[in-house]
Amino acid sequence: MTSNMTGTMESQMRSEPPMIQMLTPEGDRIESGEYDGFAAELSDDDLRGFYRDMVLVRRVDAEGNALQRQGQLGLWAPLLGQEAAQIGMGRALRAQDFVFPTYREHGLAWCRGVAPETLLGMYRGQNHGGWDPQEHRFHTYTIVIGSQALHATGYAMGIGLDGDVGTGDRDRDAISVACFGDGATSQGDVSEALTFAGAFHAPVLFFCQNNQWAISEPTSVQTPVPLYTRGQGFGVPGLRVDGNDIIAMYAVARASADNVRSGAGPMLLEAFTYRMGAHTTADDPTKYRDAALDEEWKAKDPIVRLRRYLEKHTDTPADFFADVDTAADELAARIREACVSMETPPVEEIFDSVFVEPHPLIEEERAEYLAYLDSFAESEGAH
Amino acid sequence: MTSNMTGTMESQMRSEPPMIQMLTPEGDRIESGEYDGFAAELSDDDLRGFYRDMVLVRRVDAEGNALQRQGQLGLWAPLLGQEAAQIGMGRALRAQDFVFPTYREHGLAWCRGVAPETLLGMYRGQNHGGWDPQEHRFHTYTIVIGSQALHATGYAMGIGLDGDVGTGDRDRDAISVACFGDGATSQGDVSEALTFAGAFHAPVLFFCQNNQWAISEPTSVQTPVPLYTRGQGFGVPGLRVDGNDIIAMYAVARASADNVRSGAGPMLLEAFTYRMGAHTTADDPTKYRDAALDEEWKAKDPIVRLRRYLEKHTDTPADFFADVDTAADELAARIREACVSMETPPVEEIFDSVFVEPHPLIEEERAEYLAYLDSFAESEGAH
Amino acid sequence: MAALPLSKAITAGLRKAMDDDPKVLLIGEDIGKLGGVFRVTEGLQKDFGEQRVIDAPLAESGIVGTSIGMAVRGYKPVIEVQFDAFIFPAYDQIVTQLAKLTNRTHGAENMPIVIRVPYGGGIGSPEHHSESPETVFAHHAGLKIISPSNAHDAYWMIQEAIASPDPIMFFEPKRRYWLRGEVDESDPGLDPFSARVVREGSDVTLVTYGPLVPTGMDVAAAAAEEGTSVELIDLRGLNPIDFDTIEASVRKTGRLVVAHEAPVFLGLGSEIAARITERCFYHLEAPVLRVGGFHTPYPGSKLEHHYLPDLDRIIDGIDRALAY
Amino acid sequence: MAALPLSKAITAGLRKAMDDDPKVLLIGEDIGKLGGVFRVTEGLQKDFGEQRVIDAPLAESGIVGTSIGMAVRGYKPVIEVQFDAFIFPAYDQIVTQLAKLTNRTHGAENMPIVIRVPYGGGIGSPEHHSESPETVFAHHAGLKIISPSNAHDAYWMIQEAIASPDPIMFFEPKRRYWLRGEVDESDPGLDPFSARVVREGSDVTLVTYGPLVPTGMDVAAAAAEEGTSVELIDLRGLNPIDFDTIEASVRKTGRLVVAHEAPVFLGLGSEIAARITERCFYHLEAPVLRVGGFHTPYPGSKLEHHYLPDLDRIIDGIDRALAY
Ligand SMILES: Cc1ncc(C[n+]2csc(CCOP(=O)(O)OP(=O)(O)O)c2C)c(N)n1
Ligand SMILES: Cc1ncc(C[n+]2csc(CCOP(=O)(O)OP(=O)(O)O)c2C)c(N)n1
Ligand SMILES: [Mg+2]
Ligand SMILES: [Mg+2]
Repeated sequence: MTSNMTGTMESQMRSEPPMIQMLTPEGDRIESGEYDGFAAELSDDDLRGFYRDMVLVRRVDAEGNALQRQGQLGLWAPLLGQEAAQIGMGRALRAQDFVFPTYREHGLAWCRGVAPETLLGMYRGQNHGGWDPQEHRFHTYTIVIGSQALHATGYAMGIGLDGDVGTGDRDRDAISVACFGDGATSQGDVSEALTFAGAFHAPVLFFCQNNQWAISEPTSVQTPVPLYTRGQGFGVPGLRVDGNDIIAMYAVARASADNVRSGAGPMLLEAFTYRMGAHTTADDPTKYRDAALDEEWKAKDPIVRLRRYLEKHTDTPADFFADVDTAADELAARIREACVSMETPPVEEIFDSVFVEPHPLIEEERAEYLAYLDSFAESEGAH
Repeated sequence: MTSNMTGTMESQMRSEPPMIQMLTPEGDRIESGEYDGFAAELSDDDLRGFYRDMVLVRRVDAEGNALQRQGQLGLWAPLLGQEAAQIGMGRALRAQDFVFPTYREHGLAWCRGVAPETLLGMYRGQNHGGWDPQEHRFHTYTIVIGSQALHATGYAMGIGLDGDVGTGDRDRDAISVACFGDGATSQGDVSEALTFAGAFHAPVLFFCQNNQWAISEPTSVQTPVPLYTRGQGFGVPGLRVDGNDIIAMYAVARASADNVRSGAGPMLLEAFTYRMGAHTTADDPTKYRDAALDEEWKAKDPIVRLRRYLEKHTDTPADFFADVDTAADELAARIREACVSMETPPVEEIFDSVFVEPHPLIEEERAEYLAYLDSFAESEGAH
Repeated sequence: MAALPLSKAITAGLRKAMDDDPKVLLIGEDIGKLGGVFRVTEGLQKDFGEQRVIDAPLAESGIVGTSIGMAVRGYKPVIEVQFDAFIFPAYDQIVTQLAKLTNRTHGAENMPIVIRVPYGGGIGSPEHHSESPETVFAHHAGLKIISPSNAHDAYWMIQEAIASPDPIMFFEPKRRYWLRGEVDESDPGLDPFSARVVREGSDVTLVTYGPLVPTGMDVAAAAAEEGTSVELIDLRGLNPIDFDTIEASVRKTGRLVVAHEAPVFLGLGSEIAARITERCFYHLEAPVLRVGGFHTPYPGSKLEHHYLPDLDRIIDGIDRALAY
Repeated sequence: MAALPLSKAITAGLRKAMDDDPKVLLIGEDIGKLGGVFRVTEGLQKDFGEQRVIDAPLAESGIVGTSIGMAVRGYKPVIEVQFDAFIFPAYDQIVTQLAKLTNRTHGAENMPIVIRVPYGGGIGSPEHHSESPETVFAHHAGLKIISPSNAHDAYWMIQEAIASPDPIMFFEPKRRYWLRGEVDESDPGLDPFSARVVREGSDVTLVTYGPLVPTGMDVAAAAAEEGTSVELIDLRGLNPIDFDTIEASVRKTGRLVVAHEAPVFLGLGSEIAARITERCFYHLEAPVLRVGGFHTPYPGSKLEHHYLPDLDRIIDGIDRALAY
């Protein structure tokens, strides 16, 4: 009986799942049929722009780590290794799209115009967010795993209700992007998001960055089958892309976004990548993973790969790379300066904007607490 | 790009999904390749047994409706139309298996030896359960949609930990059965159950009775693709069976249960059936569904179908059917009698078995409330 | 408007809110053709279409989570949860997302979402259909909670909830759905967070809300016959709680009994008792007494009349307060 | 045993329980090789194997729900929830299933499951990592809740929790994980639901639990210097609460302050205030005062010292109580 019953499944599990790659780790282009059109649209300048983006966000990331070590941040969640996945996706989106990130989306934040300093502020404990999601069309970082997948889906349902999908007007048709990790796929909320997306044919692009780890757990703890297949039983087709290959990431993200935008329904993109650093600055990966694996993935570094391409196959001048590094240094200095000079917010902020309209208990507690603080000031004054 | 990207999905959605059927609505056997072996094991007596089971549980069900109308029950959830799905599954299981039901599993309860009166007691409001799950290897009815899928999965993980799977010993190897409806598939808990089952290769058989309705919502509200595909992206292969065909139900359930029992991992069985009655006695299906559809499914009635087969293709004597009807009448009388003579439980039960070990607040509340009740008795006595 | 059952007053309020604001939409299980299991949304899908009265997949977390996303897009979703205990699968989205997004975004994002929850017992239902979970939501900052006890309030408070830019949980006393009352369409009366003194009295204050307000009226009437003057307060707002109105009453009566169907242990009564004792320490002639559900699971319906505070138990509470 | 950090006392307790009973297993996120984000399960997978120390998929409802199923199969799962607020996705399984199955089956089914929850603030974490959600679980019948404040209790109480046939939520004061204390392996001392009088006093009773017990000790010491004699009680059991011990103390001191990190509004302090006021109405010289979190989301870590009750705020509460 097994043949009929588990046939598809077994073949799916046994064979290597198809992964779309357009740029080899050695920096050479490979053909990819239907996606080549989108890659062809990319000028060498565009690619240099991608390179610059990746280097800069990697530097932001390094600075985040350093500032945490110096006690300037409470925590930092590094994106190291996921630059291509995020910049590729970020640059494939249009202004009217709306991204719902996790806590590690510094590359996407970059593309959506959220200043790195703002991200640092949140990790410093100044606040829990600090940017206007509507201004950037980039929602707040979401820490509770998987929650944002539903928000993205609801937003996409709203796009549908507004009729802003499938009109053919590229400045009007919009999508939402639901970002989540490999670990997050196990959360009920992510599955419910697939359910609603499928049921309402919502223009949402599920963007799973499979960085192989959920803190210490390898993806095999979450699933025995490739994650790009997760949506199939919900009516959400999936693709796996080499997440360390920015050309493939961009091209497939563009193709997928356009497909969703056209009204074809939701899709799931699995970016197959690697968390090269620790989960967060509080984590110690040596406890649970092999240095050999880290080395293996180091050879697939997304930035090195694009640099090789630029060096081998374009006439990018050598000082371009030096300039980018200088820009990175400047950026690093700027955000370090911004970080250390952040002032602790006034205590009143605790009581602010819990609600839009006033709440008497909060007002009462605010008044009492401020009076209490004042009593110290007074008694100190009295001394 | 759509071809590559959504090809499988589209074909899956467009073509009629494969459904295993072995007995036509007209009562004729059709071949089914790999499952015929299990059907062949069924003697005519076995089939008559199935017929009897189905008629009796249908009568239990009718009695449930009637007793509710008479005010004897607070509510009843009819299984009308799902007899073959449940008896087929129930008879395919072995003593050591463990079933985790919803609130509509009267046919499975029957197979697991839970007295119909006990089910009535719960719907009467005597209690919330009333049987020992271990005695019947049949868990309590679960009302919160989807919860029990996780319990079944955890139980199956326990089977795995005990090594009671894949040993080849048919009296030892066990499975658990997670029952749920089409609507339930949308709940995060059901997806998480698929996740854990896949990740732990747990011997759980997911048994989805797709009766086309979740109260007033047709299955299309839950999913754009057939439900038997739901598990694929979790590593849980699926099959769709004609749930009104008891031969196919039994054969495929046997095959699937044996497969899971052998250590092949979890599976999902979708019984394609129809809720011929109301959702519960509190429901009014005329508000939301076409009488024509009801008629269409009436022609596929599972009991009529098997009766036709027995009449056409076996030498079942006419008085067999009459005897079954008499047995049904007797059963109905018995449970009616049992129901109306149920005594209201003593008030102390409210405070009983909240915990195994005592809880002082509950003891205090018990004492206070009983004293309060006594005060009435006293004051009444005083008059 | 003629006298309406409480449930139909909500229907009328929903209809009015949908007429007034095209961004208002309803989402929930079985709220379309069926009109909801309590028929509160009856007729609305027919009139407003499937895009504004949305039958959702059977997943409460999904309903709340997608509603949050729709709110980000500018919509004002009104969610129907089918029964009290079925809100728990959505607990996480409610308390970690819905309740906190305004704060997380420093007010840049509003969450004008209403969650309608039919609650309470007394209708002979099986498990999970009779609970009163308001307390656990009230404890979390970021949610406002209101509960009407009559048709007029139901009609207005649902509209005020929908108009609010803040997330509001709207607890509907399901066993009073059929209770008829006049609705004055011209005047909402009190704002939804103010408690109402339903009946003035001088001996003892009785605070309750939702399904027990009619019971409280019977209690006050019965007590009056025995010569006890009960001041009955209908809380209406469960978070914030209008402590000023309670305090004013207790300063007058010196005694307070709080009654609710929710368990006494850590029920709203505990907060009211604690805070009113603080505010009225020198005015209280007796400790604040509470009458409510037991610290047990809600029992089978054959026993629920023991669990639910009724006229006798509340009068017993009042007698105990007066005995001090 | 030498002095152990509180976290390692839990590790030792877990190890002992696993040695004693082969049905005990641990399940949670990152508890295997990593040993949990707080290293509480460090070394246990190595010693007991992957079948008894189970790294689970990232799904809290799944972890609790499958643990229930394993309990039905005869196992005794001990769940680690990674941080306080990540328990909410499991809320439904905890309150509608775990808490109720014993009752639903009239005791035929036991639920010997322990849920370990590191809780509370003060460690400079981002959102969701510093909350104190004990109240919302305490309100539901069917769960027992305990919280140790020192290494000795941590060692014993985790074992007692595991040995219990009832579901126990075990709240671990995460900012005290590194607090060292002697563990007496020969004598557990009080049962886990009894409160402990940590320091006797006569002017005012201070009740607290978990992370604030060390703070309470500082408070008592500081107050003593100012001439105020504080009786400090460590609650230990959060449900049931040992009201007898508190009552006895308050009958002596006449004043009670309750402190916890959880929000004051509907926190455990509200129930303690209400019940002790009932029990000690004629003994109280002042209303029961509460010091705790605000009715706001837990703030960013730069502001958390304002949110968390500290020595000064608790002393202020004591002063206010004494001022009556
Ligand atoms: C509901 C919930 N449970 C647990 C956590 C703790 N936690 C934070 S990140 C993380 C791992 C997430 O892994 P993945 O989804 O793969 O994303 P990645 O961190 O690899 O980007 C966990 C368990 C959380 N934030 N939310
Ligand atoms: C969490 C939860 N939400 C809502 C309900 C109310 N409810 C009871 S049965 C039901 C429909 C279930 O449909 P399905 O899963 O298809 O099972 P069926 O009733 O058809 O057997 C609903 C919505 C519930 N019991 N639990
Ligand atoms: Mg990951
Ligand atoms: Mg159904």
